[in-house]
Amino acid sequence: MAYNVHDIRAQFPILNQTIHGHPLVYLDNAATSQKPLAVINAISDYYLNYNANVHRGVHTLSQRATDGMESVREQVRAHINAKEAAEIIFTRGITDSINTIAFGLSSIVKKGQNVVITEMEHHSNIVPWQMLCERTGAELRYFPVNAQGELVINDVDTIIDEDTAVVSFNHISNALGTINPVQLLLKKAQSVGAWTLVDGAQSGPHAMVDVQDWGVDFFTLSSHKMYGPTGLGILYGKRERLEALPPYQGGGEMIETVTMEKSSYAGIPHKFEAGTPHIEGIIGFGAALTFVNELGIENIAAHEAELLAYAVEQCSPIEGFRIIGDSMHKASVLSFVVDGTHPYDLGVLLDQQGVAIRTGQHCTQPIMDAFCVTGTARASFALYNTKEEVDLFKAALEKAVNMLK
Amino acid sequence: MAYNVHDIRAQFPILNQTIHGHPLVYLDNAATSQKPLAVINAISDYYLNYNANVHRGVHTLSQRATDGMESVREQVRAHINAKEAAEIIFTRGITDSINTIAFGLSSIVKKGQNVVITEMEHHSNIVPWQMLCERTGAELRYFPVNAQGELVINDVDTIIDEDTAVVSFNHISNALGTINPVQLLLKKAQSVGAWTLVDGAQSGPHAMVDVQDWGVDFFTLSSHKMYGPTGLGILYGKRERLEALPPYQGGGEMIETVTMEKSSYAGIPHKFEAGTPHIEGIIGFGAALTFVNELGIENIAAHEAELLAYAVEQCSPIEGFRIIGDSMHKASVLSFVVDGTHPYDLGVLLDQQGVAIRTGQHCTQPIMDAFCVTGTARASFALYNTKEEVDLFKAALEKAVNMLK
Amino acid sequence: MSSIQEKQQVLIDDFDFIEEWMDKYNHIIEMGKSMTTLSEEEKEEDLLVKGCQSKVWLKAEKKGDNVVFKADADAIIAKGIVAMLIDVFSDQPAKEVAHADLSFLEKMGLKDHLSPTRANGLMSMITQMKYYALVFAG
Amino acid sequence: MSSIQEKQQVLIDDFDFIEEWMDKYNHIIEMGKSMTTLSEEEKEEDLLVKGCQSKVWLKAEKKGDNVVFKADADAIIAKGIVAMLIDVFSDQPAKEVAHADLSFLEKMGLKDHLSPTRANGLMSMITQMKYYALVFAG
Ligand SMILES: Cc1ncc(COP(=O)(O)O)c(C=O)c1O
Ligand SMILES: Cc1ncc(COP(=O)(O)O)c(C=O)c1O
Repeated sequence: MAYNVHDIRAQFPILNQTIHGHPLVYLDNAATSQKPLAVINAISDYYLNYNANVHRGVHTLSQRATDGMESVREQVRAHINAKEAAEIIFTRGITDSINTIAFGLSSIVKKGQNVVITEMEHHSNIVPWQMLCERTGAELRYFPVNAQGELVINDVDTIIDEDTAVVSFNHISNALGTINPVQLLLKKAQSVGAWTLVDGAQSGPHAMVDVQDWGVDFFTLSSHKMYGPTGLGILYGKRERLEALPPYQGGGEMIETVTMEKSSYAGIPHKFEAGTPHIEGIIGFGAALTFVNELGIENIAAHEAELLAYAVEQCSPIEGFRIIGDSMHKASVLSFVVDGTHPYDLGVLLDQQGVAIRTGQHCTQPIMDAFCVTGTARASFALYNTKEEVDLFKAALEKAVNMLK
Repeated sequence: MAYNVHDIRAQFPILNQTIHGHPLVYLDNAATSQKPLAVINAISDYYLNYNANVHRGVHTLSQRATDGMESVREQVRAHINAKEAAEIIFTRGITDSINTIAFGLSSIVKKGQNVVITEMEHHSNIVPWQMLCERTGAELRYFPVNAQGELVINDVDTIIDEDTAVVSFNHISNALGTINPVQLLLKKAQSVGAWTLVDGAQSGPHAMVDVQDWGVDFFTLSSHKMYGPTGLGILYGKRERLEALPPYQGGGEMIETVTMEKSSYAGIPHKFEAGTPHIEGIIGFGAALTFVNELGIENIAAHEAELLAYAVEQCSPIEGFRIIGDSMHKASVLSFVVDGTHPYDLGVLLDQQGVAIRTGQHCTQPIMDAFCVTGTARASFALYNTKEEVDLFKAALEKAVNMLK
Repeated sequence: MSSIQEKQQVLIDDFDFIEEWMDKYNHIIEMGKSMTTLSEEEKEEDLLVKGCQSKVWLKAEKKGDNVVFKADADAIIAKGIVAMLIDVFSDQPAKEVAHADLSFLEKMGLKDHLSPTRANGLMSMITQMKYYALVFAG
Repeated sequence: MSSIQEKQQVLIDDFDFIEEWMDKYNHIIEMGKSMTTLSEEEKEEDLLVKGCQSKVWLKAEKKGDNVVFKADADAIIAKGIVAMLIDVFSDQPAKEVAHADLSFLEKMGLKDHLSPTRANGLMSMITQMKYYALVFAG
């Protein structure tokens, strides 16, 4: 099946609008993606036909809602090739997933041990570990980044050592687009027996992941970045690792029995799913996964790679244009500055021309500091973007730069 | 404006279906409510027109989404009469809200102090406090419940004492329907300087609450029980109380600056809103609030009270029918057993006749234990239910009881 | 046709014969009422099948190559369902029980009425039976 | 008409006169470029206006009953916006600044283009100005 981006765009009515009199060019996909009709319709369909609270209801709507939710759990399992559906936990987002694990490790990580992240992490993969280190007295370490925006891993053996308790890093950087050498890092982490977590915020929409092949302990995805609804994250965890952790939140669904004196907890996944789940979001995410898999992530990634290469080629001649993060291994993200202009000004003037990009620190302040920039402008591509949009982006950028210089 | 339930039902297409060949009678509203078209359309409208990530985006869609989200924050503020919008925090649900506070109090509550709840709490207002007590060594106390399902508060002065650090209880019980004497309990709690939290899961859809009038520190609502989307809760907190608590989760949005060494946190509400918010849910919840306020909560409550009284009258003659929780002050919930039958059997046979009720412990095991029942059958009413539905419920119940005896 | 399959076919035919679902439930209730139950002492905590809203106790014994089930429940429909399962699977070769095909549930139309969710425990009961059978089969 | 209102009207008229929004931005940029800025030493951490994506420093001084503002920013559009605000509010009676009506922003069409969200900081700048004015007004 040929990749027909114009047919695909018909599934995203939001793209068909004008902003300040110009056709919308949406290039803020790394922040959040737009949703296909299949997802919007799945949400409506849920509320129009079978909305109910799940799990403990014997009535038909409750069973339909439960079946819907649980079949998405199975769908996610298959998507990332987890061993069993019980290893798939529904969370509020990646931030929630990582906090769940970092909290759970509070009495497992000890003073004298260390937690290893990288300099290019999103704040949600930094702050929870800083908090963990504060609670436990463990040390926070990180892999630095070179001028290409790649991890410097020569020193891997001094950074990850016998005292490393946790290694957590992103697969693909939202600020730079760099695809990190996951398996190499995991192998090293596993060799010292560390707990491992991979932040898949940016892998979800762009790359296939096989968690068993990786052998990673925890892997997390964000629905809203993968064409699904807001308010939902996925936390994969190996059964034995999840079972070794205490529950995070207390409440309904996650307990076996409760008396005023004591509660005993349910097994996974329920132990980590306190409260009424985001049922609608789960159903919508199922539709998003189906949509993505019908197109094929490899096809999507190839399309995006083409756009990225084209954008680099088109924009490079602009005077002062400087890419932040130009690794050979990149996905979908064009982070840049134009010398003599401020990213914020670029963002405002591009918006005036209908082009939506993100500007600022992208919740990755340390890597901005490392590159000595206050922020970047970031165009990020999704399955529905086109070369014509790259042309519009480039023309708008040129115009903005001319106004600002 | 007269309360026209048939016009109202037209806003809930889900109600217009048959289950096992019978018209659906949805009486599981205390578990979750159905959503009016206004909410479903607000969600579609968001994804069709202005979906984007919020707060840090300078482009138009991001600003529209941010404006949409922030205007709902203001709407919620007005709805519960909070002092400022910054005191409204968006969470994943009530469970998430209560855990946020119970976690935040970890280093404030001390051994030797006590935490006071009631015997009729939902697990999500029990387990987080058990966990807090385990972390801190504080003692968990509770107000017992009498045969009518009302709190026994004669002993208030021995239960809440000088060492009481926290008092947390629900406004309206989901298991019994009892409306608790909120102000009396709050006054006592405030007199000893305790932190106070009211769980408004069941007040949201049935009662107006003025948090300043109550003077409560924390109050929490659940969107999905108030005709809004799943995956969203509201946590109100007094500014000075919220500021005194440490943040719960670390991540994006909640920080001011991040270096590898240290992070400084943003002010409220952002300090408690790590990660991408459930934007769609927030927008949908705004539409739900508008819908409810147009009808008027007092009108809704009056309608539901009528249904409840009628249902009690209709069902009482059934042999063995016994109401669990028959306080004079009740809202919307009819919890019952029929001697000689098991609630589960009733639930299954009612479902076969199109009637959806909830059966079991309703995540309130301690109060079930107190009433010496393994569970109850629970019919709970919402703004769209009718007397004809009560008739269908009663007929179905009679038939089920006849089959089972 | 194995004995298990024969018994399943009987159930399918019985259910097919009854038209109304309320009557099918009546049939299930009757099966529950006529089931040999456990004595109070036999109802041990660790026999409880997890994931049922009502309490269901399931006991398994080895009898030669066969597995024999006994059960009880505090709700009558749950009792009827477990009685039905015992009718099919009890005193049958453990090996066959462990690997028995479950399409009869669908053929009976039961799956639509008792979806395999947490609440009703149908799947939990079967899983537990198969688990015992697997252990006994070695 | 107060002096503040007059200045607002001038801005409204200027903006009205320019048709294209890109040209209006050019105008904002020009205002930014021609603004008297702060010296490097003056740019103190505690002058930073919170909630702007670019860095905006805002300094206020009392001059009789008036409040005088000086500012700087690292992004030129932010600079232009703060220059515009200074044009309207600087060297005006603190009392009037504190209670000034803000409908001119809407009349300029600015609100649609610079919505009062966290990112652009327009509202943060105004809030900060009003806050200084309120303090000075006593
Ligand atoms: C009284 C009460 N508290 C708390 C909750 C938990 O709410 P949620 O599941 O939305 O977190 C519920 C609903 O189940 C409830 O009825
Ligand atoms: C690499 C990375 N990690 C984590 C996150 C946080 O995801 P969420 O905001 O959905 O919790 C993001 C998205 O902002 C991201 O790009």
